[in-house]
Amino acid sequence: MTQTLDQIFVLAKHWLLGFLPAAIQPFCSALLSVVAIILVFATLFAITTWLERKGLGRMQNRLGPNRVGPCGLLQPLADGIKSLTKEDIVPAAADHAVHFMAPVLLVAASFLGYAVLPIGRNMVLTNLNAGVLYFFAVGSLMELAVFMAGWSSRSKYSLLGAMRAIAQMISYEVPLVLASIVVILHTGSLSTVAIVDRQAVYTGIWPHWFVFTPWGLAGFVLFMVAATAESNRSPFDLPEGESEIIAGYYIEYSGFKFALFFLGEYIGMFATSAMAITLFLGGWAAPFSFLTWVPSYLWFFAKLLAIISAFIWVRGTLPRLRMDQLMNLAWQFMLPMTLINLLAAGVWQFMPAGVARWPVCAAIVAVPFLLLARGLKQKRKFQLRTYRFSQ
Amino acid sequence: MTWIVQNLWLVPVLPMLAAAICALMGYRHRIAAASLAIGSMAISFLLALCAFAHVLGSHAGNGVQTVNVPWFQVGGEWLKLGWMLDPLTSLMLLMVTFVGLLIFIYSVGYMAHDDNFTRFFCFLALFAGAMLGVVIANSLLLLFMCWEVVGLTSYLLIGFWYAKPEAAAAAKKAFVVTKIGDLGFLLGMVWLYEKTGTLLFYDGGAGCLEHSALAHLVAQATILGLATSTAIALLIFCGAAGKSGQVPLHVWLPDAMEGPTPVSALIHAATMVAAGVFLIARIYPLMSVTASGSPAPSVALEVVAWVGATTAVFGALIAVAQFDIKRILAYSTISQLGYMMMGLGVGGVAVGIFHLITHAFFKSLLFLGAGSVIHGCDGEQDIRRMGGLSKSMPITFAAYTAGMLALCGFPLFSGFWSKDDILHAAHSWSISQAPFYMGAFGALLTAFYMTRQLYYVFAGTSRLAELGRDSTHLSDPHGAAHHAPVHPHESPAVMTVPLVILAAFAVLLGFIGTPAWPWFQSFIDGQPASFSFAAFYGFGILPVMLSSALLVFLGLALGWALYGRRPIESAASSDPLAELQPQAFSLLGRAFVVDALYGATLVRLNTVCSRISDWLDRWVWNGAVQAVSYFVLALAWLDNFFDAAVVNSGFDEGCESVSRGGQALSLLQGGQVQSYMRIIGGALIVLVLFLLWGTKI
Amino acid sequence: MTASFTILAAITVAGMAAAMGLRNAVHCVLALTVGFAGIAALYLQLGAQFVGFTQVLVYVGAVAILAVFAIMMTQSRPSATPAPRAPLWAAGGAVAAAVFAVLAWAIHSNALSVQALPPQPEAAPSATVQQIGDALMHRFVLPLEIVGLLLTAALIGAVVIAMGRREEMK
Amino acid sequence: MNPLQGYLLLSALLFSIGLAGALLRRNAILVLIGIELMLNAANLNFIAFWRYGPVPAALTGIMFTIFSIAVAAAEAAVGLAIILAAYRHSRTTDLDRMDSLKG
Repeated sequence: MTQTLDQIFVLAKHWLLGFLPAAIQPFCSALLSVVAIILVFATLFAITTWLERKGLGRMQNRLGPNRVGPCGLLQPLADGIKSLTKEDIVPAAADHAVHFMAPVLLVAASFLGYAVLPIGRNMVLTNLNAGVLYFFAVGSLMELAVFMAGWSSRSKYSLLGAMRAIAQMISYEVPLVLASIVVILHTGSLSTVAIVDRQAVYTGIWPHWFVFTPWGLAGFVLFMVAATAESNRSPFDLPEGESEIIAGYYIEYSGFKFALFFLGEYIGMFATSAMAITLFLGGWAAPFSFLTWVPSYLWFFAKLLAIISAFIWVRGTLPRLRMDQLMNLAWQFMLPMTLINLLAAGVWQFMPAGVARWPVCAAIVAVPFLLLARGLKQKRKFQLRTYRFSQ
Repeated sequence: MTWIVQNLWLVPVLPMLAAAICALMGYRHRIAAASLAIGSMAISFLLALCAFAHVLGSHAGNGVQTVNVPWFQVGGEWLKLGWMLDPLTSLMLLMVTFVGLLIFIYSVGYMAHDDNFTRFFCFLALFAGAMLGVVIANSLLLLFMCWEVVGLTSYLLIGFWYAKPEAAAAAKKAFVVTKIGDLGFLLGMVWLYEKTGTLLFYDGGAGCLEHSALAHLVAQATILGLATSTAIALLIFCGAAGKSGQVPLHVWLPDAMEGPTPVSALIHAATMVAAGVFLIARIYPLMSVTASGSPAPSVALEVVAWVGATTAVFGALIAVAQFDIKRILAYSTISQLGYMMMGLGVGGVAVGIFHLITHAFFKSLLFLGAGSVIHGCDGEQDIRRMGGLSKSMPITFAAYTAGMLALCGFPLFSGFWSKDDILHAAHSWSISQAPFYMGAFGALLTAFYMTRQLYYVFAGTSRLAELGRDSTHLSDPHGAAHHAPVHPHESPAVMTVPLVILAAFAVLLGFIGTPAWPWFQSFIDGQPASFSFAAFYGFGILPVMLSSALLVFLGLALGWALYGRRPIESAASSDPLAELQPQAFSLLGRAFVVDALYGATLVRLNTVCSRISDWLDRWVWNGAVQAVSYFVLALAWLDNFFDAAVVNSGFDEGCESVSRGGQALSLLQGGQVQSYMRIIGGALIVLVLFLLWGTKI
Repeated sequence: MTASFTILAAITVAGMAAAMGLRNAVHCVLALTVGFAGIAALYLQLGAQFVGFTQVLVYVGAVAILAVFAIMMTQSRPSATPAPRAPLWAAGGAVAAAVFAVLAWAIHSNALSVQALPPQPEAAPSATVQQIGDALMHRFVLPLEIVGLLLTAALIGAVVIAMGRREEMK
Repeated sequence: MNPLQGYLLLSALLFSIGLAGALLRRNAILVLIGIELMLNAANLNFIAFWRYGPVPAALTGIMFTIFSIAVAAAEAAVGLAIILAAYRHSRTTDLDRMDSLKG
């Protein structure tokens, strides 16, 4: 019974495919999966916008949306209708073709990553041999889309926003990839399915999630920080900082294209969060062995929602960074820490299994962290800030 | 092969590594540099102890243990390097690391105010590493390489205060003079390689110090009827003489005292100058080999003995009339090195090396004591201006006295036993008795000049404040800044503790090699030692011992009579000896005018030669050249006519066409990248076509 | 000569031709990404998955972005560049065309290599990430180290060159 | 036509396009891009030879391409940095105007 429940979507797909001629079955199978993924995550996007506005409102001592539908639940629908019916304004000087392609490419690129994310047991679009590499390769397409949006608008604000966004994304891509390499080092595979399978085993009732190892914990934290920056979310949301450059690279967009940018950003965020889950939090694996009867996809989405809530929480809590602080964090803190974490993972690999490697690896991660944090703090000099380029 | 033999290379490499790290460190990391150097030295010392224990354990059996590694290939031959462990090596390792360690520690105090502290320790550590390399080398080539590094560090350290012109000049002099000797060394080495095809000392029967090679060498004769082995040995001895300051090449050693005092102690008393002696001991089989059946000592050893004896007396004589505290010790060192050479020449390895070891301890003690005195007197080096220091520097005084007595050969002190060993060997030498008498005379002189120095420095009242101190005389920069009256003070513990340790050794070390218990000698020779008082009554031992003791007492008494009975009143008053024999004293004071002699002979000869060349050049060759030139000039007139009329016009035409061609070609070099690329593309087309066409054929 | 190959080749050639032919430099780079992606797709079609994704990551994600940055930083004011002189233009074009002609002829005429080939394998030979990693760590470890060194040197060199002198930054 | 020949032809075409770009464009950045294109064409050749070559198990073609990509990335970074430096000096990226060694 639990087996069937767990595999219900897979079985349904196979049942549906049975009606089709064998020649087009593989194509239709992929098409079905793609449609399902797009629908599910678009819905999740709608829910998340509601959740975010509601949650932020409560944190800021407001009510949040509460007019459309019960508890404002239909607010995303209303927003969607609004943006669809608005006039699509394109600046006269804009490069029309590129201006049009940018949001499309962004959304497409952000959806591409889901091809290798295992949403549940046996529920993955393709099990690529180099899955993690594929994910990051596709992620780099988003930078191009951002640039296209910023450049084609022919507006200073959007160009500045795009430059900021690209600089930030490139800078944080390095720690993002390096933080995930520890997992690859441990599993010896770039396949996401293999990575999740390695974590879906239990000692007693406890799972073998990588986040429960010293290097895994550090890797997870680093990955999440880098992911926050990668998806341009607060406190790293300089590219679209309202108080400085209004909305960054998509300032010149309106109506449905604007909504597409929003969608793309959120979908990208979900994808990175899902990658974090896959790499560190055991993917669809249940947190305790006695809970394995709960269908695997439910666990996946529970974890995803938890991470999204954490994102919202962080956004409501932390102030925005300055550009130089942002860059310094990436190159002076994140990069060395990821490298040290890599070292810790290597040591973990080569030490004999046992209790001894726990404190050793923990020390390898924790001691440099303390030293580095102290050093960076001490280096800070408080003085009149000079603006090198603007004067 | 045990662990220590396999890893003996660590002993020299560790200090070298420390030197490399020090060289990369900034000037401000003083503590790190010092602790690195001292730490590496301490580890080397421990390793040397291990090596010593290992040799001690495997005493009776295999004498020499070697590890050889191929270095690179020349033609069909592998050039090999390697290291070895035998009693001689182990003892030298122990001595160098131990004395070095103490001197390193001492330097921390002595150089505390110097700006280039880090550089100093870098050089010191490099020196120690190279010296240890010399000691463990099992290949003449490796030994030579380390030898040269030792020479380099000596140069660097003598010229450590290179801002002083004297120091820079002294460094240059030391370098050049030792290189003269090294040239001989190199020639000998090349010759040896040519003859034997190997430079390894011991290589399981194939080494150049082993029987087959030596028999081969001794069988061949060269010019003057010398055996090849003798000629090579003498050439190598040139290098040893240069490094150890033997008579014709000794001039650099006194000047080398311009370096910091720990350097003088480490390099120019204890270790580096002993390297020459060590070298002779190392190649002793080559030095001593004779045609089979002939009982007489080899010619090479005879030369060594005579040079040594001459140097021993020579140095001691000069030392009598010096006023610089370090120069006295320097000449004393020359004299003692002469003793060592003489010991090697007349007695053998054990005799020379025993004196080397004891000398290393008491001479470094004396130098460090002198350094402590100089430090205490704020850079003063002239013994006429010292005096009365026994009260203000009691520890230094006690240690210095112990060293001085050991140097003099006062009975039961270490120097006594080792010097006595040499005298005894000289006494029973088969060629001549003269070295024995020269050695005995040297012993008398040694006791005399050391007494003189002791009285000048420590007895009486302080004369430091008397004369206006001329800053040009200052050799140490410690006190250069202030001219306030100086109060002599005792040095810090980091300097006195090494002194005390060395003093203990200076007193006691001799007991490992007394005639009654010749442990040292038998250890070097690889035989078990036995203890018997009866040995004292052996052939000629007791008379020699008694007579040398008598001579020492005589020397001490003479010194006391001249300098101790009547305290020296002022720094300006002249030396009592100078009053007795003013001419002889001034001759000695100018060091037998060897430097001047070199100036008068070699340099003058050079000048005369160049004068003659100049005259020849000016009148003979020039006249001939002028005559030829007039002839050529005449030809040139003719040629010019031909040239201008016939060749030029044609050539001009040619030039212009070349120029036009160049202008046309320069269009290709327009600085336009893309035009270059077009040409490359064209070339690619041609290449592909060529390849296709080529395959078709 | 399958349909997928034809389509991918057409896309790639179109992208590359556009990249080299368009007037606006930014459009050029955008077209270039299409070409790069096409080449990556060709790699995938040939069974070289790892190389294909690396191609996307490096060329689309890094080189193209870098080029775009460089264009943005060097075109602060639109400069009216006159078209190149016609003879030179023609010469360059002729060289390129001749190179293609010669290469194509070489590929066609050189029957030797085609005969020497083994019968065409139906499935692509396997080149999993594991195999590539093993090869990199064993047989090709020295080149790997050298490339690492080269990348480090290039990183430092690029930073130093692009940073310029201090005075200029003020 | 042999599939290998198809890839080789495509690669030759791409190479020629890159060469044409490098020869004809006057913007230094685009010239650099043309050179990158030629490198890519060569890479495609390697992969094709690996796929259809006699010993695909040796992975030589793949390795060559991986190293080539790494080197090309380094080349692009340094090349663009040099172009930036040259631009800062001469205020132009026009290759025709960057023809003097002096100044």
